[in-house]
Amino acid sequence: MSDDHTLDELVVTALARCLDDETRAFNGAASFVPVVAFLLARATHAPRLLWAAASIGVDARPSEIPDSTLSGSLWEGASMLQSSPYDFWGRAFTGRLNTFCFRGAQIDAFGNVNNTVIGDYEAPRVRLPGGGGMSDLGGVIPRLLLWTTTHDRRTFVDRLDFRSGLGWGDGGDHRERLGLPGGPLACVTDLAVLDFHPVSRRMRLRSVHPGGTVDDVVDATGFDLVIEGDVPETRAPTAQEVALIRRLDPTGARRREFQRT
Amino acid sequence: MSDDHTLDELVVTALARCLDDETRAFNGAASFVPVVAFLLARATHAPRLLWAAASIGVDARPSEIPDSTLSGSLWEGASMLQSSPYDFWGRAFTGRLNTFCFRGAQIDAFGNVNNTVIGDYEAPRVRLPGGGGMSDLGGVIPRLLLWTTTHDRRTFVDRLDFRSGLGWGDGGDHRERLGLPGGPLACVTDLAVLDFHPVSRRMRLRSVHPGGTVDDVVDATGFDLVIEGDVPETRAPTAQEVALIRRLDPTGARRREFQRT
Amino acid sequence: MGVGWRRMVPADGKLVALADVAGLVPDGASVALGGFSLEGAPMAFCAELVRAGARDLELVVPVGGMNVDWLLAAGCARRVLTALVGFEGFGLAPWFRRAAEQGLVEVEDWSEHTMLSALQAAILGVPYMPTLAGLGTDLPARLPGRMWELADERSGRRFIACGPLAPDVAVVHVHEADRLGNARVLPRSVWLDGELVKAARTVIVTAERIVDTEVFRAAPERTSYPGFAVDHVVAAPGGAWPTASGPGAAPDAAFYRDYVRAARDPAAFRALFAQRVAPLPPSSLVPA
Amino acid sequence: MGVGWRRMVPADGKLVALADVAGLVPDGASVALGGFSLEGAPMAFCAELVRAGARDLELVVPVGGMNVDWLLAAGCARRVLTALVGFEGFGLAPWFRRAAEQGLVEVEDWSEHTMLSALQAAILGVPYMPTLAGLGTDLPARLPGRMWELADERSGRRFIACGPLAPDVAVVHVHEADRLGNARVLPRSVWLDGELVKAARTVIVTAERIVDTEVFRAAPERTSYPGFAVDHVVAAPGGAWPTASGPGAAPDAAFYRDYVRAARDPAAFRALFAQRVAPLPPSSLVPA
Repeated sequence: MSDDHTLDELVVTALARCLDDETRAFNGAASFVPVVAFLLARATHAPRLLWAAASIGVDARPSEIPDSTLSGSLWEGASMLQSSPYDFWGRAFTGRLNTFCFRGAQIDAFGNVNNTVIGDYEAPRVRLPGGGGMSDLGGVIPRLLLWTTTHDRRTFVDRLDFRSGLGWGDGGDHRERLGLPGGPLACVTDLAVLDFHPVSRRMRLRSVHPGGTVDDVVDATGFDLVIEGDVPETRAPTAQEVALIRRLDPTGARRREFQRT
Repeated sequence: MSDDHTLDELVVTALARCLDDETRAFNGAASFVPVVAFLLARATHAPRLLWAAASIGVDARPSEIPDSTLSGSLWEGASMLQSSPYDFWGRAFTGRLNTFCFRGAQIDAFGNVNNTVIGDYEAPRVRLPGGGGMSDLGGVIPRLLLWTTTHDRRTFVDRLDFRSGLGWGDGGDHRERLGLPGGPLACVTDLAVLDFHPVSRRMRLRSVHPGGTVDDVVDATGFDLVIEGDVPETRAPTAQEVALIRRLDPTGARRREFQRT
Repeated sequence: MGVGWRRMVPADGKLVALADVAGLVPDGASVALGGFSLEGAPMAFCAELVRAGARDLELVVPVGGMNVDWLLAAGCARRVLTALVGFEGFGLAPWFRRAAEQGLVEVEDWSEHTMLSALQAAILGVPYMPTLAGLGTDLPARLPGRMWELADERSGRRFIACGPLAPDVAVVHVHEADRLGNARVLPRSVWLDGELVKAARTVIVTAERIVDTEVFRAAPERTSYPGFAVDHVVAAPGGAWPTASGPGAAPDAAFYRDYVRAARDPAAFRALFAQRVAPLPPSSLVPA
Repeated sequence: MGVGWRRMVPADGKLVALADVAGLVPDGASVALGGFSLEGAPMAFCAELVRAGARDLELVVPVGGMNVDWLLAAGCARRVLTALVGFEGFGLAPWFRRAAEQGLVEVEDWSEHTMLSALQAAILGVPYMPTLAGLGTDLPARLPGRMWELADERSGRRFIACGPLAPDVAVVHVHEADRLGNARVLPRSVWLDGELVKAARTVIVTAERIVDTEVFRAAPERTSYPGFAVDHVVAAPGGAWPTASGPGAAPDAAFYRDYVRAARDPAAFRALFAQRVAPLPPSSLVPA
């Protein structure tokens, strides 16, 4: 275990561990942490991982991450520009593209997210950019991974001000009743790694990052978490993983996500 | 008037006269006569006519007509390859592409057509290729032009064995009731030029080709035509038109349509 | 370029020998065949299905021709879903015509846009896709399970609802492919091949040439199908013959004429077919 | 090549001077703007709308950013239909945020696929287009007239029906165009620009370069929009600034940062905007 890793490197590594050789992922806007996680996984335990940069640059090999994760410069080295919306959406809905990472400004106990408004919809305290692709993909992508770098009670709320993207809905078998596949599999944050209870679909604590405690996580979460027995510590990134992250993301674009916007 | 024109040149010229500067046309399979008509019109009275070869080669300038009017070699000189079906169909349904010529193996009094079966559908006497694009476009293209080189009672029937493509439907305002735009404007054959009565939408005789009589046309038509007063003679192609046709279609592909298949 | 990647993909990747492709198509499967009338059809693949004596296939061929006729001549298919099967200037497709006239194959008469809409319904996972295509024609009445007329309660406007059409297998012919499944048709893939590829569960690409992945990375905007969307790649130089190998090329006109002429005499046809394609199997519709 | 054609097209064809474009957009019109977050937006066109003091526009911007923010800062729009408006790594779009928070603009929260489906419904002339997108979210409830939940009687399967969305005008930025309206984005047009172009009644293209038609005939497979689908062509070199001029280029990061910082102080913002874009009109939301 390397000691000299930063929090962003820990979060990237934890997210990368949710990926594997069968991952066929794409990214949306403001997705610096997920993009670095895809690159790390592909360079380590998941060499056959497929990533379409900005949903367009298939199997890209960027030498660095630009200002926008929707930018064409992220497509460097791609083997295809999937430029028709019918190709991208077609492959997302059929599950040929099966993995999407999404950061919710608000996340509730069942992994539903809000990126639209904070406060009253008609007169919001904060007007956010909007659900974007999450409003489409939440209900359709088999392997949905949520993440945030601000694990606090403003982010993890009991009631969303607006449901931009569907997670497990009202919990239980709500998604099945809607006739929708899959659902959120995990939620990686700056404090912990969580998943969703297989029956209630309520968020469950899986590990706490080094230096933190279960109580820290409970205090930072605005709803009751499922906690089953002892909660292990999140494995820190290895020296090799840290070195790779710094080579894959030489300009440290991943750290953008850790400043307060 | 040039005397030394052939029947195919007369039919091509008559069809070309149904086109104008606002024509934005495309062609389907086995459409040798319409393609030559588009080229002739564009070289004479309709220089701004737009033609998409095989619906794909936009504004093509082929030096000759190949074996198939769906062939890529027809796209020679095109300014765009409209290769996505969403681009072609999108522009047909919105009317940006507004003109389509279609040859029916059977045509009824209201311009509905059959290119599917002759005889009983379950056990057809003759199984034909199928409606192809006509089954889609009959109901949608504002400027539909029908044509045939076999004006006889086998082609012009009172009842179709199968309605592959919609003309004026049951006549009158049937199309409006279906909420569909436009409808067939004319029908050019080896005997005559016909259109459709503006109220009843029944086929109406407009002119008879040189050497033919109204009775010839009536005898060759399996349903009652609307005939209003004296029927003029179809204007024969000019020497310039004949010369242009022979330059535009040097291999005489247009004559394919005049052999019995 | 980024850090070199250890690509632990099996050496031959998705490559399959042409002689082995028939094994990818179980009898009774729904098989979508690419191509556009006289152009770009996966004919070498069809010849392998004939050679292997495939049976009871449901063919999904938006604008078909020789691909359908070979498989019907060989008795490989029980049903054909199509908007058109013909040889254009060379005349009607003889065995499609005879099989349909003798009730030896079920023909589902679709239109191009109703088929595109049905493929879209399958791709997007919705119960139907609306279109104006087919409205007022006899198509929907003949295909009750496939498409039906609906009216929108709000506006009263009528349309044809096309139910989902998801072929088990789609086979398309391309100019170049690599062992990861990247593939391209030059200058561009046309018509509905791309929709068949997205709607089918298993996707097979037959290619004029197998090239290195770097060929695709050099011009990614020219790639037609990404590797992750393709399951099997088959080297098949001349694999579109006798249809044109792609946009701009020409079909083998002489063969089309010989084929149509020979089809008038079973013995002559059997000889031509055995010599130029493959021996007709016992299931063949062509009289012995 | 075929016989030479007498092309009786007015000499300047569809060319319109940048200074005259605002006249193409009547007040109150529904205007679709191309671009994709920080890339390829028709910013020079937006600046002209600001300069001309356009009013009451309904903006249709699938993935927006600076294009929406300029028009809201200048008080040109009464409504924005979008899936997302933001500056990504540079933060929130300041005037989009303030206008929405102060109720000075109506924001319709769509998603990308519901908007694509609504554009398709308009293009195909059908009363709605089904999608699974938005099912189980709060989007449909907030946009009752635009999209609604339905279930298919036959299968009981539920979906969101998206009603037709047909903008009056669509404006997209391209690299090259000719006076006939042919246009292309290199290496390829991306995202929903193509759908906005097909769904809108009037199509305007702003181009980095005006080239001769032969440039398109030399590589027809690279053309993004055919001439017959475009109504007006505007020479606008640098017309995407400050968004990236197209795939692979970079946005003007310094300007984005200056813009966001200046937006905290009305006087500073008015000065920056007047200097780099256009003087803010009386209708501006920015306090005097």
